[in-house]
Amino acid sequence: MEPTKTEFNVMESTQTDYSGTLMVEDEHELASGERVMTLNMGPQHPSTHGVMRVLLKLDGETVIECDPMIGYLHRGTEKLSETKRYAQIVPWTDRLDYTAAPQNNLGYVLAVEKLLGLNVPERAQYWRVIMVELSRLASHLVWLGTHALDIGALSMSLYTFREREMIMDIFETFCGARLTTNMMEIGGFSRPLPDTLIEQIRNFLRVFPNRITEYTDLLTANPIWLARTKGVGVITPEAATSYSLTGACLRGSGINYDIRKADPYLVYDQLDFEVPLGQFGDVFDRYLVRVEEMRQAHKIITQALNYIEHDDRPMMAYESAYVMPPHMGTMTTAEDMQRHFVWVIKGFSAPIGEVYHAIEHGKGEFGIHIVSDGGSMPYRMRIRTPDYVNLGVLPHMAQGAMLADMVALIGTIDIVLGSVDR
Amino acid sequence: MSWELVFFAVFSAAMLLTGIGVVALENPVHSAISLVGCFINVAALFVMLGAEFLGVLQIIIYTGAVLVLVLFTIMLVDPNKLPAFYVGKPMQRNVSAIVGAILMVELGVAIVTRVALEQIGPHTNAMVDQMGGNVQAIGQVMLSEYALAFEVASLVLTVGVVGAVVVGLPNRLGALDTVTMSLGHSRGAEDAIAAGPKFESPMNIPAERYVAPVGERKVVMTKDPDKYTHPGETSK
Amino acid sequence: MDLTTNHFLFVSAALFVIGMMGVLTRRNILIVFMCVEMMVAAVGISLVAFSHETATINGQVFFLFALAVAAAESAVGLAIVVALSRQGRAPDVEEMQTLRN
Amino acid sequence: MGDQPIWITFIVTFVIMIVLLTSMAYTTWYERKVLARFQDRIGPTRTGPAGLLQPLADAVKLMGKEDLIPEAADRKVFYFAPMITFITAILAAAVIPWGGTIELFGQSVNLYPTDLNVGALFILATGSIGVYGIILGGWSSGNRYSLLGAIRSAAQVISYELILGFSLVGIFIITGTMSLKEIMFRQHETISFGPFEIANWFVLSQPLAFVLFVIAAVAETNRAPFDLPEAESELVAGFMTEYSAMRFALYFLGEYISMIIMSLFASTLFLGGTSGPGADTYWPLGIMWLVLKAIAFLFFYIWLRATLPRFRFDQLMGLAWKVLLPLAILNIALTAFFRLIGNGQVF
Amino acid sequence: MTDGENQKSNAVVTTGTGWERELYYDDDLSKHPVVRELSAVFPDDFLDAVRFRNETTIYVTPARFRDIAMYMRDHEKLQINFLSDLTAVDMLNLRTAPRFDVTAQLYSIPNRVRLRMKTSIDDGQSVPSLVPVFNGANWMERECYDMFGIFFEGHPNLRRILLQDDWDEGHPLRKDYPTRGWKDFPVYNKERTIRRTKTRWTGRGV
Repeated sequence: MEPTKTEFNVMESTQTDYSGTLMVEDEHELASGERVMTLNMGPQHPSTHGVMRVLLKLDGETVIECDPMIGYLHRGTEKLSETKRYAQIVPWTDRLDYTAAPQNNLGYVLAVEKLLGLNVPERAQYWRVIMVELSRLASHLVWLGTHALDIGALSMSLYTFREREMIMDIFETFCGARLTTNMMEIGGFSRPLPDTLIEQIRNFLRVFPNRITEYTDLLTANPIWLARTKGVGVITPEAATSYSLTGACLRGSGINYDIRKADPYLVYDQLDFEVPLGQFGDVFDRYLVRVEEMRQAHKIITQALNYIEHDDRPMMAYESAYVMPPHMGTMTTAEDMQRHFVWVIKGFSAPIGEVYHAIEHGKGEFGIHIVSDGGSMPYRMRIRTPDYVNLGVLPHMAQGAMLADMVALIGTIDIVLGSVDR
Repeated sequence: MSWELVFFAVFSAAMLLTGIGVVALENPVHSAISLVGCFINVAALFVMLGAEFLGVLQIIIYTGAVLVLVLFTIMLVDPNKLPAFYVGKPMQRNVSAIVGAILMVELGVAIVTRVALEQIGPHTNAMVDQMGGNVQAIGQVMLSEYALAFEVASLVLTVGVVGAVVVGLPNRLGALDTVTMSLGHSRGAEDAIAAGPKFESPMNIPAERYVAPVGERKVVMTKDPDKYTHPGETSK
Repeated sequence: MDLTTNHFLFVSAALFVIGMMGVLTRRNILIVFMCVEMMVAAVGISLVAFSHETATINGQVFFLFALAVAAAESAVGLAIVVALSRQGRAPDVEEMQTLRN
Repeated sequence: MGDQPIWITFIVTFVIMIVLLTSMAYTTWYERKVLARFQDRIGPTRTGPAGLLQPLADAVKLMGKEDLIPEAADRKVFYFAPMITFITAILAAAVIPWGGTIELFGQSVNLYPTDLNVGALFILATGSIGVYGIILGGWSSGNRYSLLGAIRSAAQVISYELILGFSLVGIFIITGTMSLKEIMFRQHETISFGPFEIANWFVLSQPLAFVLFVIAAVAETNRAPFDLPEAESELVAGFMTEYSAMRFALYFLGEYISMIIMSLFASTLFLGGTSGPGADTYWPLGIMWLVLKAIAFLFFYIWLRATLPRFRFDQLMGLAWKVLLPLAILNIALTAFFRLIGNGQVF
Repeated sequence: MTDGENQKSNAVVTTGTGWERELYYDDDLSKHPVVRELSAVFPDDFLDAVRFRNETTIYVTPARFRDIAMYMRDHEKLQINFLSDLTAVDMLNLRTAPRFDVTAQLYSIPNRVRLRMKTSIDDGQSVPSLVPVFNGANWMERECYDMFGIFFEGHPNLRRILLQDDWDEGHPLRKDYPTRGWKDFPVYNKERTIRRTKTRWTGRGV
């Protein structure tokens, strides 16, 4: 059955198979003479955001079949975490989506706290929201910069990385590391906040809104950008739901599923923010949705900071047995020192059971599924990363697309190969 | 030995050599390149004869467009389908050589014994310069005496263009042999797309619903998680 | 001795003969095209030589029209070759006897 | 040809050649600096004061690199393909006028290498031969994808060359000649426009042709939104992928020289070349005006590169054939119509 | 995670239509709409339901894994139309009989409800693939096959996704697969261990 191409390469053929391979049989009965070229967008390719190989079957200019081959960055995080204690796994999660480490940390830590049934003090929850929203901005800025660079707007990436530097400095003052932050601990934050942090965040919040308008002035009204993004890579709401897309890919097609609203965690139900939804589900809609998400993240951070700025309550749930006692207590009282010793040597033993907790990561639903057998190490830890599942839609979206659009399609799903390959 | 003779000797020798190159060279692309050289020398001869406009036109039309199309065709045609160089029957080549020689002798005799035509036209070099140059002269003559021929030529050109498009239009699809060029490091078995059992897809796309809304695209903002949870609600 | 029109005529005749031989011997239709264009250019040289000698500019205008027609002709010719190659048939003079595709 | 002895022409041409090559080197530096300023950074500063020796450093680096020729390549054609682009780009400078004839050391010197009365067409001709550099480069590097990349870039250059030619026809109608010297001096006359006198630049009388010309010039030199070959080498394997070191530098520099030539060409045709206050009395001032206009055009090139994303191939060709060509023909018709009115042949 | 937050009230609203969102989170599982529906429609295939940390897990027989998912997706009240995750757990050390637990993490976007559907199979036994129900399952099942060797019958193109296609050393996430892998990498020869060198920064040799 010959895939006829509409103007907006939405597959008109009704028996389109949204699975990995193409409904069109392999021996595609094409008229003789024209050659079907198989092309490798090889692992080391400027616009595959890391190490991914896309095998394309081309008919002249249009893509007939696209098969992303991943696994070049597979480090076996899930297998290794079966031999690590709960607290030792947090640094692993930084390396998943290396552009948004705090969000990965939070996803894991919330899952463990749900397993332990541990309630974190409100101040720590607010600071977690602030750090996660800052990390969402950082990952969206990386996306916007590289996406525009792939399509050709060179200086866009320079502007977005300038803002990202400010966020990196904030992370540096908060937890000492720019990229692999490892900032979330089970139970809250054990160390006091640095004093220049709030003033740094205030500077960033004051400057950021008109920087976003700077990006949109450059791109949204730009006819070449519109020509390259409107009508390209259309995903219909049914396809998005069926392909289990999450995050801006799903909301770009107009389905309202944002875990911060649908299944609120931390203090998101006390914060007032909106969820942007696209109308048509093409590259341009996802671009608009993500830029709007940046504005909403800015709104969330300002509210959270205003609420928590002058609060000095404890940040760690010291009363629970699963948490390391405070440093002063370990030095002075006997049972704190003894508890500290057991915690460090043996770690705590978690209750038997199975837990799945998902958070709204910058790229979609980041879920951790822990099966615990009562020991101090998780029996099985499954990491559901949004990029891995969202990438599954590339073969569907690339059917009938132009070769030059492949870079735009890969950019619009916003993948980072660290979290695709785990 | 006037300068002009030296230049003439150089250009015509180069032209004839490259001309032979077109016929003699085995690889069609090499013969195309030598034809480019030949045409450049022809243009030089035109300029020597005072016809700058024709010289430049020759380069732009022939070398710039027609020959480029010939090169495209040579490159796009499957190399292993080109006919072999030496397939012609040997007798055929010798005959053409003899015919060529005879023709050359006849032309030579005709040229030598011809009587020089006397100057009938007004367009001496001085008058041409006074009119502002070769281009103006051609323009003036072309549109006055040969206006009809000018229109007919444009008609022929349009017919040519339309004919070329109709004949050459590719019907988009075509496939025979796949040639796999791996630019990157190829990992794992070469036949990566294993053909598994094909499966009916769980859901179809109602294609007619998905025509992109024209005009300003806006983002629907919502606070309530229960709204817009079904497909197509935002685009209403 | 100075440069006379005969020189140009000799050179154009030589080029014409080379083109004719190319057309006769070579089997690849694309080379035949090129040789035809060479013959047109050869005729062009003689035309311009005569127009220079008789100081009339008609020769040059005449060649201008010849250029236009030859360009249109080669466009259609190449389109035929491309259409043939799409059907998998070689651009070979011998094989294209009949006009049926 | 010119009425001056041959050796003066050689000297003038030699000087212009030197100026062209150095300005080519410093255009690379200029582009890096301006691109940097657009992107909120400062560009090269290490090499010499404000990075002025950066072109030298680039040249040395490119010389030093190993110059590999792929074994599937057709060695001879691979060898001289980049040279075609480089040489034809420089060839076009032969027609650009830098001024009238001046008295220098008792000799009358024409400030232009030659004055062909088909000058404008000559630049188009060199452009059309430059296409061979791309095609042969792509074909000779052996792999199928650089061939396809080369054919697509060549198709782009050919279709935009057509529009370049058409956009000039308007000017030929007005001035009646193709020689760049006359066109330039035609723009020196002043027309009164309301209270004040302004030079009769063709950009004022031919705005549409100017816009078409600039778009076609940008596309002709494969720059900014039309930089298909550069995107090609990322995506498929543009024709430049197999080239390294010195040969790649030839392509790279050829692009910059054709950028300079197009800027000079545009300023001669539309912005009146050396016309500017004081240019007629004092000839170096005229040259300074021409250089300033060319720099303005180069800034425009770089500005496009910094901001605009890249066209897709089908959009690019669609724009050329469906939008720019009809506009060019419309412009020719309009200019011809007004010229007829001007001559009183209509009313 | 504030536990009580989305459990509106333990007191069950009996009057409602029986499909309110609160019933999904009620401790008395008999009121849970999915449990009620499945035990009515698939009596012998619906094995068990468990509540832990405000989450519901249902156990089904492997044979009807796909049909139950299809039923729940097309049910106009349940509308569980989103497969958020599909994975497997190797229960080698936790129980003897069926070795693997295939877990489908389902979610209903309209009702905003999470549900986990598990089925247990032996090594070598195959599970009906969910690709005809959710296309997202395509890559998830390929990863399950890659990591555990579970064959999903009916999957359009089941082959390895993360490891090389010709990885012949079995399936890494199984419990009997050594963490370091089968090959014994050359152990760094012990005799030439590095002597402690005094460095300028540490002074006392690190």
